[in-house]
Amino acid sequence: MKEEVEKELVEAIKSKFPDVIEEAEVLRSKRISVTVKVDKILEVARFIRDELGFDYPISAGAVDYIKEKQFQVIYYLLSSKKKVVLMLRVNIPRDRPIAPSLTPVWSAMDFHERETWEMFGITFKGHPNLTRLLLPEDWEGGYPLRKDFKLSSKEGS
Amino acid sequence: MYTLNEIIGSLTKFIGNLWQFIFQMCMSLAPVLFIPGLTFILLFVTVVIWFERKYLAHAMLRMGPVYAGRVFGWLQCIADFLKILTKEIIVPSDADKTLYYLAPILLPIVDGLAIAFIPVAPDWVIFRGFGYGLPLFLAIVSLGPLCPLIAGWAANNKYTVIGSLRAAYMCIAAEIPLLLSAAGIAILAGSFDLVDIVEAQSKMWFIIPGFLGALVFFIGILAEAERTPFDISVAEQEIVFGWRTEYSGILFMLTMMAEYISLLAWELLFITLFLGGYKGPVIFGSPFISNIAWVLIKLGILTAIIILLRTVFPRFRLDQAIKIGWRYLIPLAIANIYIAIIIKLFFPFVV
Amino acid sequence: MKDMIKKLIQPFAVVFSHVLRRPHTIQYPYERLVIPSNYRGRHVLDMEKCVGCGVCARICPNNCITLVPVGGRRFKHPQIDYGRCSFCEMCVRYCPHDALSMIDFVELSATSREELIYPPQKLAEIPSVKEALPQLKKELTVEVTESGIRYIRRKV
Amino acid sequence: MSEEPSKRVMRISWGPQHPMSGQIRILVDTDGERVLNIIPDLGFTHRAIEKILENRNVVQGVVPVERMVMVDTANNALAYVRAVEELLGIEPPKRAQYIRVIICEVCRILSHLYGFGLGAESGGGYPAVFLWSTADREPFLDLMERITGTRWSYSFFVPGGVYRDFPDKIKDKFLKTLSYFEKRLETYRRAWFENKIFEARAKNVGVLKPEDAIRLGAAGPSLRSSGVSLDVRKNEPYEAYDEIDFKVVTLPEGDSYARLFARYLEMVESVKIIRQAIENMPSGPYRKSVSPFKRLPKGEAYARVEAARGELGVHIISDGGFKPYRVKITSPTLRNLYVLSQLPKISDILLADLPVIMYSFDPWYLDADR
Repeated sequence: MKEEVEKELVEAIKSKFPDVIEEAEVLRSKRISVTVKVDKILEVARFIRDELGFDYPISAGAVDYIKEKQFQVIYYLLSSKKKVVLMLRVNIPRDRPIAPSLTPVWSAMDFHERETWEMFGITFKGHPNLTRLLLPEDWEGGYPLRKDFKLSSKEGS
Repeated sequence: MYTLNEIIGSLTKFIGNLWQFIFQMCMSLAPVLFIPGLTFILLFVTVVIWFERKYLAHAMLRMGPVYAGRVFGWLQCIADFLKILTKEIIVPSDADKTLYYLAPILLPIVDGLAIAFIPVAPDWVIFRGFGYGLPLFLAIVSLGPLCPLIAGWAANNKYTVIGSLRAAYMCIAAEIPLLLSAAGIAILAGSFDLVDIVEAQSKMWFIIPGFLGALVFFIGILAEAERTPFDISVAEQEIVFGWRTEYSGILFMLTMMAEYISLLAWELLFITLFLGGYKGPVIFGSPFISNIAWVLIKLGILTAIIILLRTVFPRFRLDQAIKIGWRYLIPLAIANIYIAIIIKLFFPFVV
Repeated sequence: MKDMIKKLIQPFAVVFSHVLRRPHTIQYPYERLVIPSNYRGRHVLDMEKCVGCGVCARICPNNCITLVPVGGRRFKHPQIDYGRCSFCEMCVRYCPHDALSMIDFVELSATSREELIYPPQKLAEIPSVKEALPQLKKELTVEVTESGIRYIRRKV
Repeated sequence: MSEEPSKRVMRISWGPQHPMSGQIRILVDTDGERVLNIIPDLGFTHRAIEKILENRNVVQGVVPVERMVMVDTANNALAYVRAVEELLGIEPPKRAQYIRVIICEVCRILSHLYGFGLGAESGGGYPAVFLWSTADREPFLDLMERITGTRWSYSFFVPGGVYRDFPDKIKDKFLKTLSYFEKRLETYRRAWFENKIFEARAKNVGVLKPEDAIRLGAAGPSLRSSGVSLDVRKNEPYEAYDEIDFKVVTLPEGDSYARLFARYLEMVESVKIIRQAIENMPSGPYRKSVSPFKRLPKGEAYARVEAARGELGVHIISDGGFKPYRVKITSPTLRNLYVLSQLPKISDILLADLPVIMYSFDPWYLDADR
């Protein structure tokens, strides 16, 4: 297994932000996962974009860990030079779902953050236009991708 | 006191006169009713729509109309016509009702009236226009573009407004070159009378000395009759159906008919100005039938070419089309006038 | 200039070459493509093989299979709601006794949703195209040659 | 969302009831013919596929995933299947990998033919190419019918391999179809890409510079036609792509014409890939059995696949249950629609350019909405 590039990147992040990074690991070749504390995510994001070259935003999503009572927001990023995918994760408490928006860093996260907002109810502070993307404008059924969302009986089986 | 003979004599005379009067009336009405009048217009529209659908279908590897009328679906247009008659006319709630109804009724009338000036045989013209057929034709046809403008405004829809403004832009860009190239022909023929213009082409069709004019005129027709690649005012990819978006039922059919009637009017003028009108070698013996047949043959070929363009070219953008009109067509049309003057002055034996 | 004229003339030639070709249209109720025998069309249930284990109902991604009792039979048998079925073949693949299979029959349209629910008895019948499409006159096969596609028509 | 910004600006609702828009509403602010702002309004075909996948086991999951892009089903299924395989830690047999490559590339051709035909129609008055390309999909659909059993949404890729073997007797027909198709591609080039008016309509329209394409996150051929060579098939070779010789299509221009032409060139490459895959296909097993009724291992897997419209990512997170805990699908069209809304130099765009630019991105709204 040759994962030198990936390891180097992880080391670079770790050494730059030793106390902000909760976890940084190489998942497999071309996949890096970095978990960051909420309050410093913008700084880390800027560093990742400018210094490490993760300039191509792929997507953003979230996971509802209902047992741990937290949401995990995941940003998927790609380095167009090194062709490595980085998953930038941030854990936020489930009862106060507010995270800073990364649109100032990667403007293309716009649509993905809007989608995460309407699907999970995570508010992204600093997002220019946090309105519904996929759901109807008058949707009142709650947040569909949360684990406590009630499905109709037949679909849930 | 009149004798019986006198009474009978005068009655016979009166009936004879009446008969002559009715006959003359009929003869003078015949162009209006048959060719190039109402029947011909309706037939032309039906046949051309059928042909266009069938041709487009085959170019796209489809079959087109098949079932109505069994053989090539020739009854399809009539079936569609009957169907569309039964459709409800839906008027948008905020529309200006009078103008909304007026525009599609006015449009085919305006274009149809212009056909009155076209000769299909030496003395077979509905109205010769006191020797000013050509300018009268152009004057009446130029009323046409007003209708899309009215319709687009009256329907109170964003698409129709954009479509009607596009139609207005296109008409201005197309009509000036059309007028100029027609002027070149008037100079060549030395007359504004369409019959005289046709007669002047007995030596040579004006398409040869006035080639540039013919080119300009042809492109102008495409733009004026909203044909591809200049069907910008009804561009369905952008603005649904342009100024016709809100029309339904019989009103929609009238707007569609108007498109083909204006195509017919302009094509007939093109034939008259450039392709020698009703001139041609005698066929079928009778010179009268021969004249009409020549018009029909030329019309058919010209229409086929125009329809053919629809499968070959995409549509121009508005700015490109206007640029073509102002930057290329007008100079070419002016050049055509110069050529006409030069020919008239120095080589009068040519035409 | 030469390039421009070429680019204006060339499309005409290509379009003309298509006008004279035979259309690709298949006039469906009168003509029908021959469907290969491995096609995933309607299910056929072999009631003798079916033991009512319910694997098909469990694996179905669309929950369109329910097991219903059939009069005079020991086991429950699957009933398929074609309004929900996506013809993914999962039930056929995971049937442990090969009781379900799919055949090359696709004429399933119905006028109501209830008609689309096929009980086991109906699933056990093997349908015939003749009955479903009385208008059918010709069957077609697609043949690719070096020069083009040909539809070979054969009378039924 | 529907108020007009000012009196001077007219906001046109381009879709969803529109001849060319598809299942999307695009709010276009115009000043006369000039476009000021493009606001995509998605969600008309939202089917909550991510939620559905949380309630299906990994074998069932292939079926809804395929329905994301009907013309490009195989690539969608492959992304999901690869994520599942990574999670389960199994590698499909070599023969299965080659069969997957063949079917994915056929799907790419099918998808590009469709998108490319729509691109021709977007220019207006040229629907002939659209119907030709639809007709030319038929021989490929016929082949797929013989291999997988359906014309689309094959449900053919299963975790552990492919469901049926590639019938060797079909090879001849396959190669014949490919050589026929190469001839047809030439026809399209002559009729459409070398059409003067189409060039006038599409060249220098909606130009996307490489740095903008990367910054805005354009995907697939739309990105590569801006000169950025990012292709998952090359960068992160999956299945048998590392054993096949092909080149990544990149064009320097970045305008609408280049985006459409890149699709055309990709079809040419696809034909080459399929030829090689058919020739080099090894014999052997084509499937490892995976039980749908077993617990998944705890963990996560993120698989990327180069679908016809661009990079498609499926991220599966499992908590050790029977069904995935969370499936995140990253679709290319959503990103391309963002690019559309943020096009640089938007004031150069006229209303008539909008469909051309739109369909040069080859959008598939079901893909964006999921």
